[in-house]
Amino acid sequence: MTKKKNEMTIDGEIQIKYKWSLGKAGERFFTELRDNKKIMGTKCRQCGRVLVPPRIFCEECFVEDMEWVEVEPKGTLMTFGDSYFSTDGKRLEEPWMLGIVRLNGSDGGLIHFIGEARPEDLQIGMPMEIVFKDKREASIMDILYFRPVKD
Amino acid sequence: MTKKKNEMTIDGEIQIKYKWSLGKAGERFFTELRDNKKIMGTKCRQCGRVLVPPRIFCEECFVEDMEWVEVEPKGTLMTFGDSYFSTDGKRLEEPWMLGIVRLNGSDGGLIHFIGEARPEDLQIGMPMEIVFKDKREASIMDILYFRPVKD
Amino acid sequence: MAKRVAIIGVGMQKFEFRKKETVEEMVFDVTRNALENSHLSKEDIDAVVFGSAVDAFCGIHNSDKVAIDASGGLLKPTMRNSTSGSTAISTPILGYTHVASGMYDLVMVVCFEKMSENESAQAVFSTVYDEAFVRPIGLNVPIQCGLEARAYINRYGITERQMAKVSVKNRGNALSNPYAQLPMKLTVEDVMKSPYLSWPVKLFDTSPVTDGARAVILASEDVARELTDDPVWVKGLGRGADSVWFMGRTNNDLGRLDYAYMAAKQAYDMAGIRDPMSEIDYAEVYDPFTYKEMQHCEALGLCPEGGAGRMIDEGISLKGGALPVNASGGLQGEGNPIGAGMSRLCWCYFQIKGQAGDCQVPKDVNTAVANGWGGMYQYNAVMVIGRD
Amino acid sequence: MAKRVAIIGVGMQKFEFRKKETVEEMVFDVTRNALENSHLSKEDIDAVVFGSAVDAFCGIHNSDKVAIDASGGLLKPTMRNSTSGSTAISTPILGYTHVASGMYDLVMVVCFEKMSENESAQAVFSTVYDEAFVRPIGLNVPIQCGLEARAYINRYGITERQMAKVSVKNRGNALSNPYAQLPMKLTVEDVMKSPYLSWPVKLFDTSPVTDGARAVILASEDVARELTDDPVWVKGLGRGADSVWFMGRTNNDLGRLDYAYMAAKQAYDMAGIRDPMSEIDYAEVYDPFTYKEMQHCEALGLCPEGGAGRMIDEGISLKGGALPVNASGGLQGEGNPIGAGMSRLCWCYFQIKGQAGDCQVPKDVNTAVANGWGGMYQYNAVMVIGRD
Ligand SMILES: [Zn+2]
Ligand SMILES: [Zn+2]
Repeated sequence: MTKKKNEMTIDGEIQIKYKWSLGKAGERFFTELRDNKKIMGTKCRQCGRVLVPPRIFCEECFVEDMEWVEVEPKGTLMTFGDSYFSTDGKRLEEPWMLGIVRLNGSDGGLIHFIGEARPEDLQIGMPMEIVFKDKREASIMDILYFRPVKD
Repeated sequence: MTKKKNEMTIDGEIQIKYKWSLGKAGERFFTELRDNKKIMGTKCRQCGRVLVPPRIFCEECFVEDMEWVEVEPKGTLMTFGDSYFSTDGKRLEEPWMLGIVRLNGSDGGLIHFIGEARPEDLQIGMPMEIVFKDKREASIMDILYFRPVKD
Repeated sequence: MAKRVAIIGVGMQKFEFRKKETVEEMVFDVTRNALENSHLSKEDIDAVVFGSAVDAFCGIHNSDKVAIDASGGLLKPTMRNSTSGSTAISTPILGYTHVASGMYDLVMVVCFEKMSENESAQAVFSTVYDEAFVRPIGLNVPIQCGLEARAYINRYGITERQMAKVSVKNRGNALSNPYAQLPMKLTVEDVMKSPYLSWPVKLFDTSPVTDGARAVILASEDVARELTDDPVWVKGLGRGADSVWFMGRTNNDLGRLDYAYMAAKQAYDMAGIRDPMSEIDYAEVYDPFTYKEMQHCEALGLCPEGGAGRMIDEGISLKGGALPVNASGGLQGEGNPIGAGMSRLCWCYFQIKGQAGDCQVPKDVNTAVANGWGGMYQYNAVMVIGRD
Repeated sequence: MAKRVAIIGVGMQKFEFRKKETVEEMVFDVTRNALENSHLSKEDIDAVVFGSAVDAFCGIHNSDKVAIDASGGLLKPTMRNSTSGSTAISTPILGYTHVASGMYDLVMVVCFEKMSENESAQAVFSTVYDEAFVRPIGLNVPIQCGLEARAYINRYGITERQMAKVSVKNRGNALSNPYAQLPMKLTVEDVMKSPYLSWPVKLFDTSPVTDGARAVILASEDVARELTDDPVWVKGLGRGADSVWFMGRTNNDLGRLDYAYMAAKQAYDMAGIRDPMSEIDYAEVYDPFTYKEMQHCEALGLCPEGGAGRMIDEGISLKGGALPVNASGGLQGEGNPIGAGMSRLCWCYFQIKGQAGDCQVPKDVNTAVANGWGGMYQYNAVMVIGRD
């Protein structure tokens, strides 16, 4: 959009660098992801729910009585989105896709890219699986993307 | 300060560029500063107070019944501060000084650098004057600094 | 039982893409307007509450501090609320608690957002995402809404044409709103042909980037009765907050806004409303995207759950319909300065008072509802106002 | 007349420079602690209010949204307040308005700040300055305080040694506080020899960068009486906001905090306190810098205006003095996680209840006062609590 003429402005920027703590639960999750290609959740010993992303407490029972459990790198596509614009606003030739996948063996899920598929190949409720990156660095980007499970 | 060992972090930054509007009052103030080396205030036609920095309304009378008036580039030192650290944390040889000066002919003032003086030359209540920059660009930096008025 | 609180005036200004005024100047504009409309002076105001959703938009963090002088709050008690987009209605709720507490008789509620000072709204929005699980994948607002919209229309069988009709209605309604940024005479085909941002959300399903402010003056029951013979009461209010971990919520479905149903239930229970479809005369519903108006109409009980498509198909929410929604144009037609979405409440007030000008609906309005939505598909705030 | 509101429990955790926990984990820690101390479960909580001063510290904007699950606020009404440093006390005031409005019987107040996620506190602070008149000159926190401290000590004849004694007192008091970040046994000479940040403010006149959270549970009168035989009531509260244009204020003197005197007067009027020096038994005073404790003692009427130097010289504010101030260590000794400075209120509660452990003062405490300060020399919020 164009700016009105004759408006005087001060140009500047805000720039702040961060080192965000992963926290107690995040450290374990991302370490297992990096070292063992495992998706870990925390299971509440009181209600049995398995949280992904993991937390050190159960928000329903409000206790810190959790054990770590491995969940499947597979699950159900809850919803997905596509866009022909990159996050920085560039027009894309191929659609950029994100999906939310509920992981088997858990009551939670993750959001990530979808790969090896076109939007028309996807539908809510279909099985998906995680493709891991070969070189992993303890980040959510250690997951390459979700893809439809191949029969 | 040192970071604890073994803490895992995500490194990132927030970076946002801005074009801040000077606003109705600011446009006039900074234009006069740039073009005419004048410090302008707005005078409330109801209570007679002269606001610097100027505003389009009087916050006491709560009306937009203001006229522009020129105020003196001189005034009284209300307080001052010195620091041997730059804003980005570097140790300085010479002290960096800021002062708040109440400008003559106004009920307001400005904050800016103090130059041509050492901390020991300064005291609250002394007369100060503005030194303008030669090349001005409609910014508060069109003022070089305040200095003590030379007799 | 809580004390009664009335709205006795509102302050308006035009919503625009890039206002030349500073935040302080914008706030003065609406505060003065609200005082004039209420025949009050700033000395009458006991306390001020501010609402602004995201300081990174205007790049002045703790932006409440620049608004004090201009709000009539100088050397008075002030507070600043921020609950993302739901700030639009949670801020008048904050004002309500100030008055209902018995401490203040007249409270100025000022909401403002200067969204266009920054060079990239996306850079601003990225500051709100969880840094470990979400931010790295580069989630942005269009695809964030695409994810939700797809879940919603998949669950309830809503169509893109039904969404488009909401856009046509709201932008068309805005033609009668002198404060509107984006009034447009559109057809359903125009909307359907507009480019996809993220399926099913198209350009004309969205709301613009907006600068603007709104003010609302709240009064205690005694003072309201002194000031007016026709007070508009706050009758009900509610709020709900869901988990930031939207990928692992208990209800397993982004398409169903549990937190919004909850907020509506609180508000209706407080107002003694059992059947909103018959008891609510008018609604201003938070509509940053067409499907959000539809979801919120359902959550507010203005139509059956999943029935928002039929509601627009049957013309119920049109200006001349049985239950008009966003006759002001809503966020899509009037503009979407997040926190200043309190405009939704202002228009409910105007409709009840018969002061909505060309936006006035052709029916009696005694009871109206407004809501706000925000966060990671997270917050809803609801307020019901009306005559006795 | 407002309904009565009681504090029925608080939640604590250790303040530290760089906590390993996320904001969510920090908030869970203090919420659970508050529930345990109050013998309540999260189901008992009707609403939650959050306070956090500056989102840019933790780099998660609208940080309230990550704290919901951990606060017991999931699918409940929540709100988020932010009035710079005065958030520390304006947030429990927000909680008070929630309860006093009659809408909620039990409200969880959670304040948190994770200040050390960023790599430069100065970069964060620069986001709060006016962009046209102030930000370009590179104002920073040390010199900002130097400007104010010089005006203050010039006006009232305060000395650097008197300031130093406040540092010795507070860091020394923190030795008894298990939650403290910076307990130190110092001498006045140690403080005087510490490097100047900006005359007259030296390193040991300041408070550290801190991560931490606090929780306070507020209850309506009826519920409080069910829960405890010894309720601690909110007796008075006040707030004042001055102009952001600190260089042009009406009172012409940064050294005199009109807005703080005003906030104190409101709180004392409400509490029926006419002579705070004799009626206040204990105070926790906002002390990010030594001279701020002194200014606030004066504004709160704990000593005559200009008398804070004599107050510390005469030992009145020492732990064993006639009117002890910050026996917890204050922000200087306990740590200064801006909004979580609500700890000041927590320690007033502990002193009244006789639960302050090694920090307990050797006198009866029935009435105590706490305050918070923030913005561009701008905000003060005051709360008086006590027994009947
Ligand atoms: Zn559980
Ligand atoms: Zn005037």
